[in-house]
This record gives sequence, structure tokens and C-alpha cells, in this order.
Amino acid sequence: MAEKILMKGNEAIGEAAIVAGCRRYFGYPITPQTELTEYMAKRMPQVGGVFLQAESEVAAINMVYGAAGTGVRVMTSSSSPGISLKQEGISYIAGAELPCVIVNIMRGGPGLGGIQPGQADYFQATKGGGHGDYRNIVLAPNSVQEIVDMTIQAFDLADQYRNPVMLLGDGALGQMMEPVEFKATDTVPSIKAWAANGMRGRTQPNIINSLHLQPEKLEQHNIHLQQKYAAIQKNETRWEELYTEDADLILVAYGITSRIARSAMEKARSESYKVGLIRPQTLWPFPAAPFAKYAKTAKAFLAVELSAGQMVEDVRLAVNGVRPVAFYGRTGGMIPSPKAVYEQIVKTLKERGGN
Amino acid sequence: MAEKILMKGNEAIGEAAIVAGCRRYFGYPITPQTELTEYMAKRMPQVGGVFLQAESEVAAINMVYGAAGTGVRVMTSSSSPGISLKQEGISYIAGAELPCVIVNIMRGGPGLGGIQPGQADYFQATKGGGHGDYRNIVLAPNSVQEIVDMTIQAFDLADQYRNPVMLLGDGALGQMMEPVEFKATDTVPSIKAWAANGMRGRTQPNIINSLHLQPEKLEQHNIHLQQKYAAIQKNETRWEELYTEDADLILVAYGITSRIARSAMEKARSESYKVGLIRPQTLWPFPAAPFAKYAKTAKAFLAVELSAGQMVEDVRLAVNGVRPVAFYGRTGGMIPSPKAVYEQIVKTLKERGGN
Amino acid sequence: MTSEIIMAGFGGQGVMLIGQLLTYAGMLENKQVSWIPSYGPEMRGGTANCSVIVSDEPIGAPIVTEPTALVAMNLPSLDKFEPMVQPGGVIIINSSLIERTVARSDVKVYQIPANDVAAELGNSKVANMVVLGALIAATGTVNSQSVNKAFAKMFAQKPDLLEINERAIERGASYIKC
Amino acid sequence: MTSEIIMAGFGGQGVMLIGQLLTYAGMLENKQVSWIPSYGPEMRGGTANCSVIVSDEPIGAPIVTEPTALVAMNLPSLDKFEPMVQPGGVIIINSSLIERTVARSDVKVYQIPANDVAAELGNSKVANMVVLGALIAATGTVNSQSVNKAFAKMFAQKPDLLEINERAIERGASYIKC
Amino acid sequence: MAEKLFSRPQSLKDVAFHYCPGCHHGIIHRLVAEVIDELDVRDKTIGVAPVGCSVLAYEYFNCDMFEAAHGRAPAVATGIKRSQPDTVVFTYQGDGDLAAIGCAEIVHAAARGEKITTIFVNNAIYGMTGGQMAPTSLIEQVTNTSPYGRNADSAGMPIRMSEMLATLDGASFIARVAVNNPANMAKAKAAIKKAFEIQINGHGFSMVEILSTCPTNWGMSPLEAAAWLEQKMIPYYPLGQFKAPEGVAK
Amino acid sequence: MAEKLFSRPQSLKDVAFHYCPGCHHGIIHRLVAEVIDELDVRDKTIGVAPVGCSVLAYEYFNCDMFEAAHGRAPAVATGIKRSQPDTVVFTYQGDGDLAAIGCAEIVHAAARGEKITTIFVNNAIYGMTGGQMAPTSLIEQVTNTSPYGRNADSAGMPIRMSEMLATLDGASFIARVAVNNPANMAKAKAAIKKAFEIQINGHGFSMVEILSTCPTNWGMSPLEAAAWLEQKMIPYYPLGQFKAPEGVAK
Amino acid sequence: MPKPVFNEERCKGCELCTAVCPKKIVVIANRFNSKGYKPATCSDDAKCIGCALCAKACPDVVIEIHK
Amino acid sequence: MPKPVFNEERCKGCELCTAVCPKKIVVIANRFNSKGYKPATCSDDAKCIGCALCAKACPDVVIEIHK
Ligand SMILES: Cc1ncc(C[n+]2csc(CCOP(=O)(O)OP(=O)(O)O)c2C)c(N)n1
Ligand SMILES: Cc1ncc(C[n+]2csc(CCOP(=O)(O)OP(=O)(O)O)c2C)c(N)n1
Ligand code: SF4
Ligand code: SF4
Ligand code: SF4
Ligand code: SF4
Ligand code: SF4
Ligand code: SF4
Ligand SMILES: [Mg+2]
Ligand SMILES: [Mg+2]
Repeated sequence: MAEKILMKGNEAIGEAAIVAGCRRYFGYPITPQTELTEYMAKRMPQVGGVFLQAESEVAAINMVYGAAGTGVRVMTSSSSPGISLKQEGISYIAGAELPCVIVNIMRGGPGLGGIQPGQADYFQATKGGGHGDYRNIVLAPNSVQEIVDMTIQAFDLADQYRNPVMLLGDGALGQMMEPVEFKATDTVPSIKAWAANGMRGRTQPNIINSLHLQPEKLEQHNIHLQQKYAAIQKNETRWEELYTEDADLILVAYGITSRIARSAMEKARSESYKVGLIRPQTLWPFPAAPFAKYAKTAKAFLAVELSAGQMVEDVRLAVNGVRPVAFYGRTGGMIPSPKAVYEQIVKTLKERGGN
Repeated sequence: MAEKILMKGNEAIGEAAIVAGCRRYFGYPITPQTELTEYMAKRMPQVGGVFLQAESEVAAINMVYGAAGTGVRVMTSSSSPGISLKQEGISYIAGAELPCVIVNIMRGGPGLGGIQPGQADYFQATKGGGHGDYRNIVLAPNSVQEIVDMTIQAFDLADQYRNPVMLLGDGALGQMMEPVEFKATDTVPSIKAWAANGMRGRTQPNIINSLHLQPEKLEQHNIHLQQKYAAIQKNETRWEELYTEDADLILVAYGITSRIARSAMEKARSESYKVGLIRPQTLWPFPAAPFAKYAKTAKAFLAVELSAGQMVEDVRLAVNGVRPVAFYGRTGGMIPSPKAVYEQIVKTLKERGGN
Repeated sequence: MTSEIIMAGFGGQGVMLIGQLLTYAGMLENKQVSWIPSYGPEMRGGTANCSVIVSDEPIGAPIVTEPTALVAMNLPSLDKFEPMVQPGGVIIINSSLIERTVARSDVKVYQIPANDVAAELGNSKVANMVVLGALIAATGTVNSQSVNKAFAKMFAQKPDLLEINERAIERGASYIKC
Repeated sequence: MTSEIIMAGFGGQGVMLIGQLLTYAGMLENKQVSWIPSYGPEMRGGTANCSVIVSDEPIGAPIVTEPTALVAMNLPSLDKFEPMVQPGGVIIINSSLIERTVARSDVKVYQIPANDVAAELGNSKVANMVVLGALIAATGTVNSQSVNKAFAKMFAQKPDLLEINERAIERGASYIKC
Repeated sequence: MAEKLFSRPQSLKDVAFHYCPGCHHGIIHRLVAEVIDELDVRDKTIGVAPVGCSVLAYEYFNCDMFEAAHGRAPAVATGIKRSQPDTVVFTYQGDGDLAAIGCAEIVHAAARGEKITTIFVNNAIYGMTGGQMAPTSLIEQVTNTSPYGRNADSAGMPIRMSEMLATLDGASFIARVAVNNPANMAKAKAAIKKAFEIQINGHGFSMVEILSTCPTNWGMSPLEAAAWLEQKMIPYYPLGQFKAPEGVAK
Repeated sequence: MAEKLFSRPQSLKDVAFHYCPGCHHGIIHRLVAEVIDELDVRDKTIGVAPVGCSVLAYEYFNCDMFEAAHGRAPAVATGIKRSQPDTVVFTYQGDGDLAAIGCAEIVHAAARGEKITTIFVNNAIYGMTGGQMAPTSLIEQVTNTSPYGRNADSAGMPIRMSEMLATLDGASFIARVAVNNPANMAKAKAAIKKAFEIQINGHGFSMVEILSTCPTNWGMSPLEAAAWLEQKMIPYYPLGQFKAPEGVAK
Repeated sequence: MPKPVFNEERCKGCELCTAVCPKKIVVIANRFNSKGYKPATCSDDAKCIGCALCAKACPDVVIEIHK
Repeated sequence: MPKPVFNEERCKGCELCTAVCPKKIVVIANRFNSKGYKPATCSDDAKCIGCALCAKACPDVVIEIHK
């Protein structure tokens, strides 16, 4: 077993990427993810990799497009406003089916907003902030160890499905330190026969492209993408549940908020409230299954987010009207205390689940 | 009554903007909305306005930010990939609460995609393709006359709520010609005491800003925004319904697709299928009310889109599990014929409504 | 009544224009009208076509998929759109450029040597007006005065063009009458 | 047992570092640990603080809002965090810089003249280690050997610093014992 | 088969171009392909097509290709070259693509001395979208977005990208050429070859700006367009070499 | 109240700056404010603050202000000036803001001859985000994203923005100054004043690049930083006037 | 004997080749190809000196020069 | 008699003013202001020639020069 080391979330992403075989990083500084950019600046030369500070987020995502198209593992990272700038590029990457990892360590918005933690880019990440019908695989870790594991997994998923994978965290996750272990991975770099890395004896040129001028062809391409997305939904949906079996109220939260929710839940349990927690680990594909299941047993759901209410829509879609779904959110970088969430639990149970 | 003239959708937007008092336009060419940019190049100098071809969509949206902040009516326009590039800027405009009109004449995606009509930017427009919790008011006309009326309305709504308003059309609407009338407007340019247009004797400087470094302040700002959005939902939700009262199946479609759906519905009615249509005219705020109402009487809903299924999520949220919601979509610039939609109607009625 | 018409030809043959004229004329007759081009990659050099609807009812889908009438200015257009025409519909063929006729027997077909007529009239550019004349005569979608009025409006700055265009329309119509 | 500690002071007083050392030490004792800074606009020049949790159970929220112990290296930090400390909790005050003590009677308060002790030890930079020594002695969160081991790991390149830091920790702890 | 004095280069696929009659894009494609053939690097060449009339360049060049987002070809090329340093990477970009939306990307690729070669086709207009003003459109030039002629006061003066980029230390080779007559074509090909050689030899960024026609959107016959290029464009955009590493002949 | 030989300009609000001790941003703010006072245009001046350490400039300048997105101040200023042509519009931008992410916007504002004035604070680093490499960081300069020193081979050579922008016809006035000693400060103020006057007189784009310190992220005391600026920055970034309309003295 | 060989179906009748032939033997034919263009052709093979200027001027790589 | 007047609470002790005074009378005081900085001060008002160099060098506009 590897030794545990104490690491910041942001830096753990970087080291995990290196463990996953990522040797190309293109990024642009922005709080609260800058430590990751800086970590790559330090580490990439040490492992024979490429660190490049791009002139902008737009350039960085297009460098990723170029690198990914040649078949290498590649990553970029930013925070909310910078991720907005990448939306065209992400749509291109999805359209051209290139594997890459994009990290968003979210802060409060909208606009320049603030630099404290936020979760208000959920819609952007999961529904497609860029144009067209495409999906990112969105992973939402809630501890530094899970950051490590999911970062490695992100590269594998990206390669497997030829799809951008977004690691969605918030400023708190990026900044916090916890012990982590880097288990040796059995990652076998997949062979990418489609990569345009120079013909090198191949007889047919490879082309990386998202243009399909004939609507018939573009529709075919979209159908192909939708089939791929369906396969991802089928195979890659992940979540964690705690105390759900007997719960009257099920909390729903991801990332840092899920830990606050867990603390609140434990407090509630200790006072005999039957509270459980579903923590989506993949935000897209969203884990609808457990909601369908527990909508039969729980009396209500309570989504907790650092936003004005985004994931809660997916919860509502999953619960599909069978039970009430309540929402509690803080914005602007404010982080609710476990106590505040506990109070919401009590309140919701009274209002909705109590009958 | 003004004389009717025959106009292309794209050009009608331009003329309507001028009628609404818009004298600043910043844009960048892209198919299939370029006629609008070109129209403004021709017309703005004639009416003493400013036409500026920006160096990019990113620059254009930030010019809009500057112009809007000084209190003038201003517009930009683009199509899907260009709109993706504007996402950071739109989030800033929403955060700084600036009124402006943004036109998206959608094409097929993702990526470079194609140049034929699409409706796959629905999520981006309505859920916030940029970062943070914000909302655009999204208007969806379905005829050239409505393009005119809604463009004018867009400027009024933008001013009234200090919010970006997006006019969301598709390539077909932009390209088609229909007779239009420009009714004299009673638009009274609102007084914008907040505008930063030079102090000119004012004692306190005005500041246009979206930064709030203190999380408490940023949260307050977000609460204020959410209250504003709630007011918009309350006051500005618009839709059209046809034959809904007795309908077994209610079609849901916006923009060009709603006209195809209407033709299909008429064919179905002529064969005694009880089919109705709800056409959202505002996509955000989405008209949930009629769905709640007809979920009691209709047997099923069928959303028709030029996408792989985006608006259908809002339909599902509005129907809230009470009735099945089916979906029929074409992508990539393919446009279904009324006949194809008619076949979907028959199929859906058999499968879902026929119980 | 609802006329749903596709007009198609090479770029440069003026099919977009006659589509707009027909639409305008319909508007002048207080009918519901719509015009929509097919735009796209084939725009450059390739074929061009537009959909026109003239109707007494509000217009649903503006893109015509089952035309009541087709104007084919060149062979690829005829090949592409002939099968879509509704039974009982009208097909106007520019026989100056299209040698074949139509195999279907359930449609009315008119072969108009549009380029030749235009050349006779002394202006090769009015071939499109010739077929437009034929079309309105064959379908009765609008009357020719409306088209002339529409032309006068759309080309208000070029009144000298009016006469030759009127004559081209007449000549086109004459192929239907006889 | 779960220790939830806030450490706060001016930027430059080394509160982030002692927070990390404590966290590291907890990890070496095979406990669950987390450290999180408050970052933000006040970073530059202003005050800095971090949350440390050392626990036998998996850690929920890493941001401490009801600390079981507080280290206050300067007055603004004491002002800000004093009210949040849980009844029965511990407050370590750097009495070299903070003149006042605590009004609450439901907490254990230790006043440590950390800067003075550091000066005595001949290195003004170890004031933070002095309070860390006091903290672990007062709370028993980890033992001092673990902190020393953590220090040795984190500053593997600077072994000469080890001794003075160990002494600073001892001196800090001695204030609790007596 | 008869021996040939002149035939299609191997680096160009045997398919018809979609370009308008007389458009210089086709000539430029051929020259680039000839250079790739002559340097015998097709097997390790990766091209980046732009958004612009040459958006389909990936269907023409017979080597690995990328379609880039509008303006971002230099960033894409950077990502490629940094991942595959032993390849020969070129971008092919129009004036809207390179000088307008992609301005930051080309400046920074040049500043970084990115080891790529840029073929910059300056036709003073946005061809693909149907004839709008480009940053390089001439003063008084009538386009669909400068219907009254480009006005310096509101639209500024046309940008001379070669001169601007030549101020950057990272730019190794910058030249402006044209393909409007046989003599210029020969010089153009020589410049393209130098630019590729400079990349292959490990120098920094190289760019060849090629003045080009757009008969369609200029509203001229191909021969008129070639004459307009000679009479109007070359005087404002002087041909020549603006930057070269020491030891590379003018 | 005693008469004053020197006091805070009216165009600067009476609030404390958040800048680090010894940071030149404060001096530059004061000079700009003094120029606004002297030209008596506060009432019609609109400033655009950047994203960077001076992100809060809107809290300091006592005139109407905009906070722009990172790099986009020139576009925002364009929107403002085109809407309110009788105002005096300036942008205040750092080197990351102007030379990196905002490169296209500044080039095009200059090329269009936009009638705005840009105050460009070049401190060879990203101050606000804690000390990363800027396009203007010097070769071998150690920053958090060039921890082994800036390497020309992978990060390119630092960009001299003034020299580059001076190649554009639309740029009316471009100068580089510093505020590291009283003599340079006087020249800096004179240049800022010229830049504003050129705007007021209806000429095109004007920019003053001001070499500035970042003691915090350079890891130096303010006095050491001022010396480093003199010894390292000025040799690479020569002070002087790179462009001026005819009739404007050097 | 050198001679220009035209891939007529690829020709777009742009006339660029006609302007550069030193022998003025490259001309536009009075017929259409299937794309609707009048293609270029050689009026007198015998006069060709094999300079390939016509081929190089052609944007559509229509012309080969055979030996 | 000119003299420099310091708004001590605004001073950040950066020392830039101390370096420019031709009379070397601007010095750092050995006390802290409430922000924790050691502020600049004038060691000898009488020597001041009112050149304002100290004031101009100050990034925080701490210094006024009174007549
Ligand atoms: C983000 C984005 N903006 C705009 C467009 C539309 N567009 C396509 S090509 C083009 C300009 C083409 O001009 P140029 O680069 O000069 O190439 P040319 O066609 O003249 O060869 C534009 C604006 C686009 N595809 N993507
Ligand atoms: C789109 C976007 N990208 C990145 C950032 C993060 N960011 C804030 S300021 C800054 C750079 C500041 O450097 P500079 O412009 O040189 O100004 P300075 O702080 O040195 O004065 C960056 C990268 C941001 N706010 N927005
Ligand atoms: S539009 Fe212009 S640039 Fe494009 S292919 Fe045609 S002639 Fe060439
Ligand atoms: S970080 Fe640097 S630029 Fe920013 S305020 Fe501090 S010294 Fe000035
Ligand atoms: S090869 Fe030379 S001489 Fe022969 S046809 Fe061509 S241009 Fe004329
Ligand atoms: S140059 Fe080529 S395309 Fe043009 S006419 Fe000659 S052979 Fe035909
Ligand atoms: S005004 Fe001049 S002499 Fe007086 S203290 Fe300041 S610098 Fe010294
Ligand atoms: S320059 Fe200003 S801030 Fe710095 S020490 Fe002098 S008075 Fe204080
Ligand atoms: Mg061009
Ligand atoms: Mg800087």
C-alpha cells in the first residue's frame, strides 16, 4: 500500500493526472484553482511532460483539442468564468469525440462574482453550456482521496468513450488538505487508431473534425452521439447512499455540500430523525435510479446545493412528482453549516414528510 | 395601419430593433444570421446609429456590456458557436444587471456542426450556459411578424428588468420571408439613473459591476437576482395554446417547429384525433401553468424539437409525472415534415394515450 | 386554397427572385404567404431552391415537402423534386435546358422553353419571369397584375425593367393557355 | 473523539503551517484529518485562518463552524472566533500580542506569551510552534512526538530546524502543565 | 502512362475543390502540397484547417488533418506540436480567421516561437459567410458589412499582420507573397518552402501571408480580381520578407 | 485649513487602497487622477477597471466606472465610447489582462483607432492571482508558473506590446514610462496627459505602458523591487514614445 | 512533344490559365461540362513549349503537362 | 514653512518616500499603526523644502505637503 500523504485538493488533481499518464497540461491561472496550474508548472518538467500557460482559457481548450486529437492524455483546468469561455471549445471536443479531462473548481457567480466556493455551474456542466446536443461526463468528488481516484478514472472514461470528462469541484475541495494515497493504476493506455498524429506509414489520413455540412450526416453523427450517451448512462452512473433504506427524508448533495449534509444527517439521526443521503458521484449521467426506488419509501427529498437551485431539477425529474422535493441553497460563496442544514431537515420533515 | 412589407426574419429583427430605439449594434458574421449583421451595417448609418463589426463574438458581447452600461439600447446577434463564446460575457451582463438584447439564430451542432436550422441551444439559453445562477429572458417567435413584435418587446423587458433578453430563433426563421407590419410603438425610453454615462453633474459616480468579494454581499446580490427572476416568472410567462381544452394529446413545440406541429395537428384533427398544441413563447420563464392544468385532462404530451431532447425536460418538470411526456426530435439541421409529426402523434396516442 | 410551391434551379437562374415575387403578389392579394430558401453548402455554384406558400389560411410549416406545384429550371432540380409533387399537382419544366419530360401521369406537366423565349424577348435574364408567368397561369395562385405590381414595388428604382418583365410573364402564361 | 480547531492570526504568523502540522500529525496517528484554509480577498496582508479536524470518525464538513478549540494569534482573530467556540472548548491566546482575555466562563482559556517565548528561544519565527505546543497539550488532539515527526517529514530538507521547533513545542506545552 | 512535366502533387487528394471559379485558395493548396512533397514530410505532417472557405481543407490535403474552431488554429496547432514534437504542423487560415477572431492566438503562437508554420490567406474579405469586411479589407472597399465603403474613422485602418507579427522575437520567418502571376507564384512557393524548412530545422514560428482573390465576393471575374489584387492590395500590403533567422536568404 | 503644496487629487476617492505596501499601482492611480483633474474632465470621464490587482479601481476613481471581464476592457470601452462619444474613456489594465487574454481586444481597439486611452500597467507578473508568469515576464524570471525561470524555448520571449501596437495605423499615441523615481514619474504623468489630450482632441487610440513593481510576488522589498525594475525591466522594455500624431512633441 | 492535358470535368472556366500561356494556345472551349462550366482547352498542342505556366495558374489542378 | 503631513493610518511602511527625500528627513517611525505597519514620519520638519518628492513617491497618498 502506498504511503499516505497530505495534499491540497488542487494539487491532488495534478498528481493524479500524472499517475494516470497525463503528460500534457494547458491552462490559465484563476482563483481558486490556480494551485493546480502551478503544480503542473512544477511537476510536468520533472516527468518529461508539457506544461503550457496558454494566453487565455479559449486558447487552452483549443490546445487541448489539438493535443487530444493526436491521442495523448491531456488536461485543462479553470474556474467558473474561465470555464464559460471554454464552452465553444468543449462543444467542438464533444463534437469531434476527443477524450480529455476538464477541471472546474467552481466559485461564486454570476459575472466576476467572488472567489469563494460555489456550485452554480451545475447546469453548465451537465446540460451543455455550449451549443448543440452533447454531454460531458461530470464527476463530483467529495474528498481529496476521491479527487485522486476520480481524476484517474476521468482519463479512463474519456478514452473509453472518446468524450470530454469534467471534474466538477468547488473552491473548498480545491483548497482543502486531506491524506491521500496514490494506488498504482493498471491503466493501459488505449490504442487510438483514430488519432491524427502523423500518418507514419498509415495509408489513410486521420481527420479530427466536428463539421458535417450535410444535415443527413450531421443527424447521423448526433444519433451516434446519443447512442454513446445512452451507453454511458447505462454503464457509468455512480452514486453513494447512506441510511436510505428506512429514511423518511433523503438529502441529496454532491461535493463539499454532501459532507455538510452528512454531518447534518448524523446529527439528525442522533436525534432519531430518519434521514438518509444520496450523493451523486456522476452528475451526468445523473443517478435517477435510486430516486425512483426511494420515492416509494421516503416521504420527501431535500436537495442541498451551493446554488440557487440547479441539481434539484434533476432530482425532481428523477422523483417525477411521486414525492415532494425541497431545496436549500446558499450562494455567493456562503457555505451552510451542518447546523443550518440540520434545521432545514427538521423544517422539511415538518412541512412535507410529517403527514 | 402601417403597410405590410415582405421581409426576411433576420432583417425583420434588425428593423424592429431600430423601431424599438436601438441605435447600437455590435456583431460578428456567422451563418445563418449574417443577414441581420449586414442589415444593421446598412441601416444604422441611415438612422444615425452605430454599427460595429467586432473582432469576435467575445469582443461583441463585451461591447454590448459597455454600451448597455451607459444606458443605451443595444443588441448583438450570432448563431450557436458564436453564442457559446459569449457565455462569459452574458454572465457578466446578468450579474451587472444590464439590459440588452442577444439574438441566437440557431444552427445544428455540436462543434462546428452545420449551418442548417437547429434548436439544440435550448439548455444553454434557458438554464444558463455561463457560470453562476442567472437567467436570460428567452423569447421564441414563430413567424416573422412575431419576430418583429418580440424584438420590440425584448428591449422593453430588458429595460424593465435590467436583464439580458435572448431572442431564440432557428435558421429557418431567420431565412424565411413573410409579410410584416411595424406598428408604431409607444416605447418610452426608460430613465436609467444607474447608467454610467459620465457624471455630468451627478454627485456620486455610477458603477457597473458584477464583483462582490464579500460572500455575504454576493449572496445578497444573488437573493436580489432570484427575487427579480421570480417576478419575471410571475409577470412575463407567455404561451399560445390551440385546441387544448378537449385534447387527448398535447403537442409542445416552439419556433419553427411549432408551425410544423400545427400543420400536423390540423391533419390529425381532420382525422378526428383530439390533438392540441401548447407553444411556449417565453422559454424562460417556461410556461408551467398550462401543463399543470391540462395534465388533468389530456392523456399525454408530445414535445417536438429540432434537438435530441432539451425543452422536453421542462415539459416533464411542468407535468411532474402526472402524465407521460413523449419526445420526437430531429437534429443536425433535419426538419421534420408535418407528415412525420403526424405519424408521431398517431404513434404516441396509440402507445400512451390509448390506454 | 393553399398553393405550396417549390422553385428550383442553378444559382443565378433567378428562382429565389421569382419565389419572392410570387410571395409578394400573394401578399398584395391579402393572402397568407411565406417564402423560405434552402440555404447551405450547395449555395455556392450549386443548385438553389425556395419554398413558397400562398394560402387563404394561416400558414403552418413554411418548408414545402409535398408541393402542389414545382418549377424546375434545370435537370437536377427536376430529378430531385419531381417525386415529391402531390398527385394532381403542376410541374413547370424549363424545356430550354431540360430535355426529358415527366414520367408520372398523375400531375400536369408544362414544358416552357424559357431561355429561348427570353432570348426572343431580347433579355436572357428574364427566363425566370417566363416560367413564373406559366406557373401562375397554370395554378391560378395569384393573378398576373399582382405579380406586375409586386415587381414594380420590389424594383421601384428600376421602372424601365417593368415592361420586359410584364411581357415575359405574358409569354409564359401564353404557353398554358394554348 | 473529534477535535475541530480554528487557528487564526495575521498573515505571516504561520497559522496555516501549524494547522498543516497538526493535520499531518493526526494522519501519522492514523486518525481522520482535514485542513482547509479560508482564502479570499483578505488574504493579502489581512488575517488568515484555517480549520483543522482530527477525528476517529470519517470527517463530514471540513469547515469548522463550532470549534472545540481556537488558537488566536492576534486580537481580530479572537474577536471574530471567540463566540463560536463550543462550551467546554479550549481557547489558546497569544498573550504577547493580545492584551485582553476571554469573558466567557464556559471555556478553558490559556494565555501563552508566544512571541516572548520565541524571542527567548532565539527565533521569533517559532511563536506559532509555541502555541501549537500549548494547543496539543491542552486538547490532547495528537501527541507531541507526532508533531515532531510531521515536522521532520514536511521539512525533510531542513533538518537543522527540527530542534528549535521541538523546543518551542515543549515550551508551549509547559504552559499548560503548570 | 506518359511521363509528366507537371501533375497533381501527392499531398493533394484527387478530389475536386469546392472553391469558386478562379479562387486562389486552390493555387495555394497546390503550392503547400508541392512543398510537402518536395520536403518529403507528408508522413509526419499534420495540417489544421480553419473556419472559412477553406474549412474543408481536411478533405484536400493528403495528410493527417484537424478542423479547428474559428480563429483557433494556432492554439490547436500548439496542442498538436507540443504533443508530437517530431511532426511538421501547419495551419491554413483566412484573414477573418487569423486577423479578427484569432488575433490573440496567432500573436501568442508567434510570441512563443511555436514551431509551426502558418499559411495566411489574405483575401481582404470574409469569403465563406458571403462577403463581409475583414480586418484586412481596404479603405473604401465595399463589402456587405461596409456597404458604404470601409470607413477608417469607424472601422479603422486595415491591419498589416505580417508587419505586426514581425515585431515579435518568437517569430522566425514572416513573408508576404501573392499568387497572381507566375513570377509571384514562384516566390510564394519558395517562401512556403522556407517556412516549412524553418520549422523542420527547429527554429520558431513561421508564417507566409498570401494575398489572394475572392472573385465571388469582390464581385469580379477571376481575371479582374487578379488585377485588383495587383493594383489595390499589393500597394497597401507590400510583398517581401519581414523576418528571417540569420543565415536565411532574403 | 492650511494651503497645500500637494494633496490628494479630486478624482481619487478618499479611501485607502488595498494594494500591497510599495506597489506602484497606487502611484499610477494618483497620476491618472491628477491628469483628469488638470484637464477638468472628471464630469465626463468613464473608466474601465480590469480583472487584476486593480480590479477594485472602481472604488478609487471618483468618476463613472465599469468593471470589465478579464482582458475585455478595450471592448467594453469601445461600447462605452461608441455610445457616449462626448465622454473621455480610459481603460486601466495589467499585463496579464492586456497582453495575454485581452490581446485581440487591445490590438483591435488600436487598429480601429478607437478614441480611448489605455493605461497599461506592466509589472511582468500576474499579481492578483498570486504571481504567475505574464507574457511580459522576463527570461529566467521565476514565477509560480515558471518555477525554473521563464524559458524562451517553451514559453517564448516576453512581448513588447508598445512596439507591437505601434505598427498599427489606428494607434495615435503609444509611450512607455515608469514611476520608479521622481524624474520618471514626471515623464509618466506627462505621457498620461498627452494620451488623454489626444483622445480629447479626437485623435485615435492612445496608450501609456507603465512599468510597475509587484514587490509581493517578485519576493522583494518595495525598494528592491524598484531597483529590479530599473536594472532588469527597463533594459528589455526601453522607455520612450513609440508613436505620436504629427505635431505632438516627443 | 510537351502538351497540356485537361481534366475537363474539373475545369470551372475561370480563364486564369488562358492569361498566362506565352503561346496563347490555352482558350475556353465553346461547350459545357457537366457542372455547367465552359472548360479550357488547348487550341494547338503543337505550339506548346511545356512551360507549365497554364498548369500552375490553374486553381483547380485541371491541367497536367505531359512530355 | 512647508512641511509634510502624514495620514499615518494609511501608511504601509513601504519606505518608498524615505528614499526620495533630498533632505533625508523622511524616516520610518518605531511604532505600529492599527494596521500593523510602521509608518513613515518626518524627523525634522524644519529642514523640509517642500519639494513634495516624498508625497509623489507614496503609493498610498499618505503625505500632503502643507505650506
Ligand atoms: C465562432 C464563429 N464565429 C463566426 C463563424 C462564421 N464564420 C465562418 S468563416 C468566417 C470568416 C471567413 O473569413 P476568412 O477567415 O477571411 O476566410 P475566407 O472565407 O475569406 O477564406 C466566419 C465569420 C464561425 N463559424 N464561428
Ligand atoms: C476569464 C478569467 N480568467 C482568469 C481570471 C483570473 N485572473 C484574475 S486577475 C488575473 C491576472 C492578473 O494579472 P495582471 O493583468 O498582470 O494584473 P496585476 O494583478 O498584475 O495588476 C487572472 C489570470 C479571471 N478572473 N477571469
Ligand atoms: S467565396 Fe471567395 S474565397 Fe471563398 S471560395 Fe469563393 S472566391 Fe474563394
Ligand atoms: S500583488 Fe503585486 S501588483 Fe498586486 S497589489 Fe500586491 S504588489 Fe501590487
Ligand atoms: S505549358 Fe506553357 S505553352 Fe504549353 S499550353 Fe501551358 S502555358 Fe501554354
Ligand atoms: S485555370 Fe483551370 S479551372 Fe480555370 S479555366 Fe483554366 S483549366 Fe479551367
Ligand atoms: S517635501 Fe521634499 S524635503 Fe520635504 S519631506 Fe518631502 S521629500 Fe523631504
Ligand atoms: S511611501 Fe507612503 S506608504 Fe510608503 S512608507 Fe512612505 S508614507 Fe508610508
Ligand atoms: Mg478572407
Ligand atoms: Mg501584472
